[in-house]
Amino acid sequence: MRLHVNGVVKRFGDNTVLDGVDLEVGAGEVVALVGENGAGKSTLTRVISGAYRPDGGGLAIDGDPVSFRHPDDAMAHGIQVIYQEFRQNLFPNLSVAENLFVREEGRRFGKTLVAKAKMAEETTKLLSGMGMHIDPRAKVGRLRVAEQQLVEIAKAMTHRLKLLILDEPTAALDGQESEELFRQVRRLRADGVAIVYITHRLDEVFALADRVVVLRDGIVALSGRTTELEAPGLVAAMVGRTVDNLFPKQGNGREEIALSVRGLGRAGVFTGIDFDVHAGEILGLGGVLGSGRGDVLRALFGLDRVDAGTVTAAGKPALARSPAAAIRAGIAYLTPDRQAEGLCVGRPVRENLTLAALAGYTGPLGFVRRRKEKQAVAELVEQLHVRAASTEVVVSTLSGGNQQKALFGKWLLTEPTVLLLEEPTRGVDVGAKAEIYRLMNELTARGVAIVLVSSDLPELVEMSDRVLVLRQGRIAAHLHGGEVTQEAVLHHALEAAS
Amino acid sequence: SRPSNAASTPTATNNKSATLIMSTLNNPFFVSVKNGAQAEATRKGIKLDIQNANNSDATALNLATTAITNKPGILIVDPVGSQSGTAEVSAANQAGVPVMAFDRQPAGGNLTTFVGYDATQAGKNAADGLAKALGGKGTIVEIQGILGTNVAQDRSQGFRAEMTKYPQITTVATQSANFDRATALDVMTNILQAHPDINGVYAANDEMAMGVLAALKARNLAGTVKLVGNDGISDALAAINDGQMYATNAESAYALGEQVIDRAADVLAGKQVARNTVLQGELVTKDGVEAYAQHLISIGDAADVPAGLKS
Amino acid sequence: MNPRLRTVLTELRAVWMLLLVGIVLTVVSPVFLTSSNLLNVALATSVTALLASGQTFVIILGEIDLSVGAVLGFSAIITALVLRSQPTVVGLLVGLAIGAGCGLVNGLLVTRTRMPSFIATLATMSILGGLALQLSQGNPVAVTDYDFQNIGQARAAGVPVPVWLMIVVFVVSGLLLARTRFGRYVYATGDNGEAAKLSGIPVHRVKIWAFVLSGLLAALAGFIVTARLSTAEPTAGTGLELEAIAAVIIGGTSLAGGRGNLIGTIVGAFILGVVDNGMNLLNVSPFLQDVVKGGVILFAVLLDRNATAFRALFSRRRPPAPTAEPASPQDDLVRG
Amino acid sequence: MNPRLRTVLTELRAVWMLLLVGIVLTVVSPVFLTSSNLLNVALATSVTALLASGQTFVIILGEIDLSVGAVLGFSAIITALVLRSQPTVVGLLVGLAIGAGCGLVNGLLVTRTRMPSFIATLATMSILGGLALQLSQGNPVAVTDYDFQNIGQARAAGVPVPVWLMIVVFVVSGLLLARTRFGRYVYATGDNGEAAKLSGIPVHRVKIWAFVLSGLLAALAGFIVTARLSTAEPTAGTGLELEAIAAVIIGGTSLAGGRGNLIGTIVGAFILGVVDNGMNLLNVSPFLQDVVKGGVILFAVLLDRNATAFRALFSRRRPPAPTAEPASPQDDLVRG
Ligand SMILES: Nc1ncnc2c1ncn2[C@@H]1O[C@H](COP(=O)(O)OP(=O)(O)OP(=O)(O)O)[C@@H](O)[C@H]1O
Ligand SMILES: Nc1ncnc2c1ncn2[C@@H]1O[C@H](COP(=O)(O)OP(=O)(O)OP(=O)(O)O)[C@@H](O)[C@H]1O
Ligand SMILES: [Mg+2]
Ligand SMILES: [Mg+2]
Repeated sequence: MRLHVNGVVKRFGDNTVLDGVDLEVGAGEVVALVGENGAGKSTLTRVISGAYRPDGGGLAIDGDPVSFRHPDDAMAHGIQVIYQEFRQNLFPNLSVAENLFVREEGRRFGKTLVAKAKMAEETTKLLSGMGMHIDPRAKVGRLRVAEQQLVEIAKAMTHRLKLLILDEPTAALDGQESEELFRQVRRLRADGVAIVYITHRLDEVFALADRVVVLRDGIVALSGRTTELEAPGLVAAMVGRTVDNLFPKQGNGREEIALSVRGLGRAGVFTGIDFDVHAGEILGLGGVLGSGRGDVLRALFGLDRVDAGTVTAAGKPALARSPAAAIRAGIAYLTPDRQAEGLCVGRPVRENLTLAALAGYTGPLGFVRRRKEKQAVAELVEQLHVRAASTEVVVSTLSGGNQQKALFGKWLLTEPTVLLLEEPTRGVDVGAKAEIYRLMNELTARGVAIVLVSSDLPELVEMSDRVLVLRQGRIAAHLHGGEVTQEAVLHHALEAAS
Repeated sequence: SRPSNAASTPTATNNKSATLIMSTLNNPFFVSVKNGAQAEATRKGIKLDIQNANNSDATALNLATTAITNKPGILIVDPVGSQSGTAEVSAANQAGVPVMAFDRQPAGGNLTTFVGYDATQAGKNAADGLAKALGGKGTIVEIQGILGTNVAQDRSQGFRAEMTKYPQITTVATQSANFDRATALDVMTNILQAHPDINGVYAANDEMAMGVLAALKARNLAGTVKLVGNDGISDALAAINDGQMYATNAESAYALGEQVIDRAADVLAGKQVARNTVLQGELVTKDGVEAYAQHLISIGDAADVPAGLKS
Repeated sequence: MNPRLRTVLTELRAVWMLLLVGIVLTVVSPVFLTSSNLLNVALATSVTALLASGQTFVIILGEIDLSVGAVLGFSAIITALVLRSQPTVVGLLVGLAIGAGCGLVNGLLVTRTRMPSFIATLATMSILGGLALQLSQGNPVAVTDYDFQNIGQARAAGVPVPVWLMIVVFVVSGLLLARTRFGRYVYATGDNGEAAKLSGIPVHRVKIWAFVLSGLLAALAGFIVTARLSTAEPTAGTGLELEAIAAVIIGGTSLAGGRGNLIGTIVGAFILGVVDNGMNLLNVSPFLQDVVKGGVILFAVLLDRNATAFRALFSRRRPPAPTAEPASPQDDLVRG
Repeated sequence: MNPRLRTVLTELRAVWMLLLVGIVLTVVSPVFLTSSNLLNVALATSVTALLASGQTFVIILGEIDLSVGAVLGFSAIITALVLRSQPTVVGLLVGLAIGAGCGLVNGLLVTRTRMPSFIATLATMSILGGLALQLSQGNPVAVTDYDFQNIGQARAAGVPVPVWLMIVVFVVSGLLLARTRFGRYVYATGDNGEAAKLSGIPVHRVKIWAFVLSGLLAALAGFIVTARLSTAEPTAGTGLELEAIAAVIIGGTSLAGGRGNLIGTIVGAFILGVVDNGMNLLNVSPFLQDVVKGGVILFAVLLDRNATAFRALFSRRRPPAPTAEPASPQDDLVRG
């Protein structure tokens, strides 16, 4: 099949998000859709999937115009979408099998009564075909992020698949899992499926895509064959300026130790974690997903109880029993799951930004100092370039990347001495990434110590002064200066596997 | 179907137990019935189980069927509805358990005996009393009980029927206050806005009458506006004694309770009992209130006599 | 051991609770464990069970139906009025139609106007309750139709018809929920409505059908009450909605939607029925019966929320962070 | 125009509803718009308003408190019993302590055992209701304490004390919710408990305090009811919880948590109060009053869910997919 998007216009109130977008994708072709946060990529996705109806323009399949009233119609044409916040599109309390076949219409599993056993079989077949081995009866909510991601893809494959749209599918995956995903994408392309692939990672664009379409401010800013394009040109088209240095790393490490961890252990997740972080230093934690990196951060932030070990911040004992305690000890934690744990998406941007630091904006009788708050928020939004209609709109109306910046901003206001970052640039566009990195530099320059967990290897390697590699909950390697390379991190992270 | 003689041929059982199913116990009147029954039961050496149907017919029926499996000497029901009461009675009949009812006649089933006040008559008494107080003319308000309960229906019907005899008395408002004091207070307060110059109020029970009285007091109309209630609860007697309330159709709940157990005792003893005992309430006004108070004390119901009248 | 059975025993702590209560009562009351008494319990439970079965679908959808009690009373009155002049079957059909109609209205309010079902059904509860009173002018409506009375009073193979009805409804709706596509849609929609919509599930139609089912079963329950009493009472259903909801939740179904099953609901209904029965057998003070019942509900739910809940209750430390189990709806009514 | 005021007028359609009802009644009833009648309305509304104010905090937190009516009755009975032998102030303190205590229990059940508040408070409702009956043996408890009676019967500057109490509670809790850090925490927790927790908000403590507040205000409302009647009734609060919840929702607060405000709640309470008052003034058939009230609730909420809801109701096409406006908790009771 061949899908034509012709001059699609989509408005939210007076905010015109798509302003006449054209796009074309054919069978056995991968088109990369890139653009800044808020450019309108996900919105376009939802227009194609029938979740939104365009305010102008339209779609055509193999030449004849179609209009989708709701997702059903799009699916009828073999169009499947894996949305950006894909976990919002799974059923955590349903089994893997039920998730895959939730829409199974045919008589495939029995006329009136569903044969659950048969359904489970089919599921196992389908997943093992993708190199996945998980219990089809397991509840999806119990799976790891990556596994959920793959389930989502498998789900799409249960349908007659002609066009697959993936909206930042690797945002939550690490290198290894991304590779698995790429295999699947290539397989589908080989099977003649048309694919629209949305990402902020240029390496992926050049690795996967046949053509690239760049969205900026709701219009197509650039479009062409990947073979004819260069990374800098793409970036320029995306952000409207040239981003010279993506990783403007500064070494701001100081003598004094900001955070010191000794013998930290949590049964079944990690053990014997020792490390010091100096003020102004960025310490990277490497490892595959499930290695326990994240759990170390969660433990340090008082979210998970530890069974062993001591933590001292600025010389004082700082083994937090609750986030509140951690925050008091000057520790901040940026969760990788902004939707579920990070933001109150139904509340205004302002309230979200000051939520963790509200004590500082509270006057007598617990009244909030509105003026002081507004001022601080205004400055922050300015500093982070958060794209929002105003600081009073609810966060859910912000694009993924802008939500991420807002989340970052919330922690800046707490003026932490130790900043625990987990996937800080997940779903953030190159421009914003650069800003966030610059921000990290500013902070380290001010003496803030940063512990960085990231599945984005280049980021981890480029931004960290030192890297600890975790494997199965243990420190597998401690990389300094020159040793800090992607290869080294991967090697130590996967050694057990290989 | 009226009870046939067949069922009531008395048979002495040595089983001295009785199960009493009350329609409700969230209401002082029935609480007082319960007290009277319990007192009498202890005197007569009868083991008395008491259950509360919370004004639900279905619950009442479930209680009855459960009670029957316990095979009591007699089942005593206070039907929530006269129609649904039938089901309880027939259930007992089928199990061969003697069954009597009080306060509300079940429509069918073989009843050994019935004791109760006449709700329709109660409404009539109140109407006559109120008419007398108003000298046969004026404007009045009727406050009804819980809609959908027989007693509310019957009192209201009796009251209205009797009122037709007094053409110069007009009922300007009829509202329900669910036999509830607080509700009556708000409802009456509102009505007084629309009709500030009414001469009388009939409240289908004294609980509501007390709420009405609170509303009247707030407008300094207590005593001026003639208020008639029903039941003769302690607060009402006090109000009548203070001249704030005109009268109540006093139906001593405690006495009812005693009567019920007396009949039950006779049945258990195998004595022949009257099929139907209809107790009449008496309209108690200021003149009669002391006498009535003494009467209550004499039957051991001091609990329902206000302090002011205990001497 | 059959996995299904194992799930029931391990996940469905309500069963233990039922056994517990049953054993206690068997010990303290000679009558409790007699077949006749157990049939009473079943008979008394049948109405709650029917209402709770429909409610289960609604609650798994993440909605709630407060109007079932009122629907019961309203359709009962209309059925009784119709039966005065019409043959039994007509009365039954009209009654069921009314129930379904009320459910349809609830469903439309919830889906089309996107009202919270709590308030929408609270309103219809009030409206239908009033209409029932208006139609009957507050008077009970006698039913003399013999065939109809049999619905409540006859027995088949020694078992009262209402109990048979309960069994049939349980089996049918149990299969509908656990084994059909509709059932899967119900779980999916309740678990994640957005995702359901994006997966192309006709979310609105699913919800509407669930409310219709709830209304139908309420009407059926109304038949039982009316037939047992040979009378339709306008207020017959008052308060039954809370009883039904309690049964569903005791049975382990989550108000947050997406999880639950019908076995649990029936067990929950029986726990309530057995407790009522027991308190009557033991002649517990009427005033204290509400206290006991409330206590049992608390205890049953605590048990269902599993032992950790108890520890939590008496220990300083707060319960394991919800993250540990995905979308643990126990946390609160809304977000889980 | 003052932005705050603009929001109230544009977002708070409940205000329009109140005006609408008010205008209609002014036209059809000469007495309605008299100062004395309006004071009555305020007086009659005060109890619901107090209960609804506490309920607003609970509901914004995504929880619900079904026990307020029972807490009202329970604390009222205890207060009355204490007043028999103790000075006024002791009675008041004990009453408030009881209310707060009940709230604390609810809060602990909801936070520590992670029970859904719906079922937890349903259970405590049943328990407290039973205890109130047990303590009073089903009889009303007279209160002769003159000072106490004044709480319900005295006037200051021509305005009944309960109305003053309502005003004070409204202002204080309104500020608490809209302007203080605690209020901010309530909204955040209700919107996303996990995110709130990770922001260092003591989520459990916030919830417990909200339930305590709800209990306190229920006790206060109990004083008013008791003082107006000079009697405490064990069943005084029955059904008031639904009235209060209806007021909150009519006022535009979302059962899904995270959104709502106290102005709306008060307006909602007044809508219900005015309708009651109007129906009495117009001597509407008692049978039909429930119907009217249910209709008004429906209409008010529809209006609040804004005009589109109406169109949706009568148009084929379903309402704009919720995705279009983020986090629209109207969708359903649970996930919004
Ligand atoms: N439901 C909505 N209501 C109002 N505005 C919206 C809504 N959804 C998206 N927007 C706005 O539309 C613009 C585009 O959003 P979209 O999610 O398509 O961006 P994106 O290209 O996917 O960005 P990202 O790379 O961060 O995902 C953003 O400015 C966002 O604020
Ligand atoms: N709620 C849960 N239920 C079951 N297993 C879990 C749960 N949370 C974490 N795990 C498992 O614990 C291990 C450590 O998880 P963790 O999140 O620390 O991985 P990670 O290295 O942090 O990956 P990420 O980069 O996604 O944070 C993983 O195997 C994960 O699947
Ligand atoms: Mg996007
Ligand atoms: Mg992690």
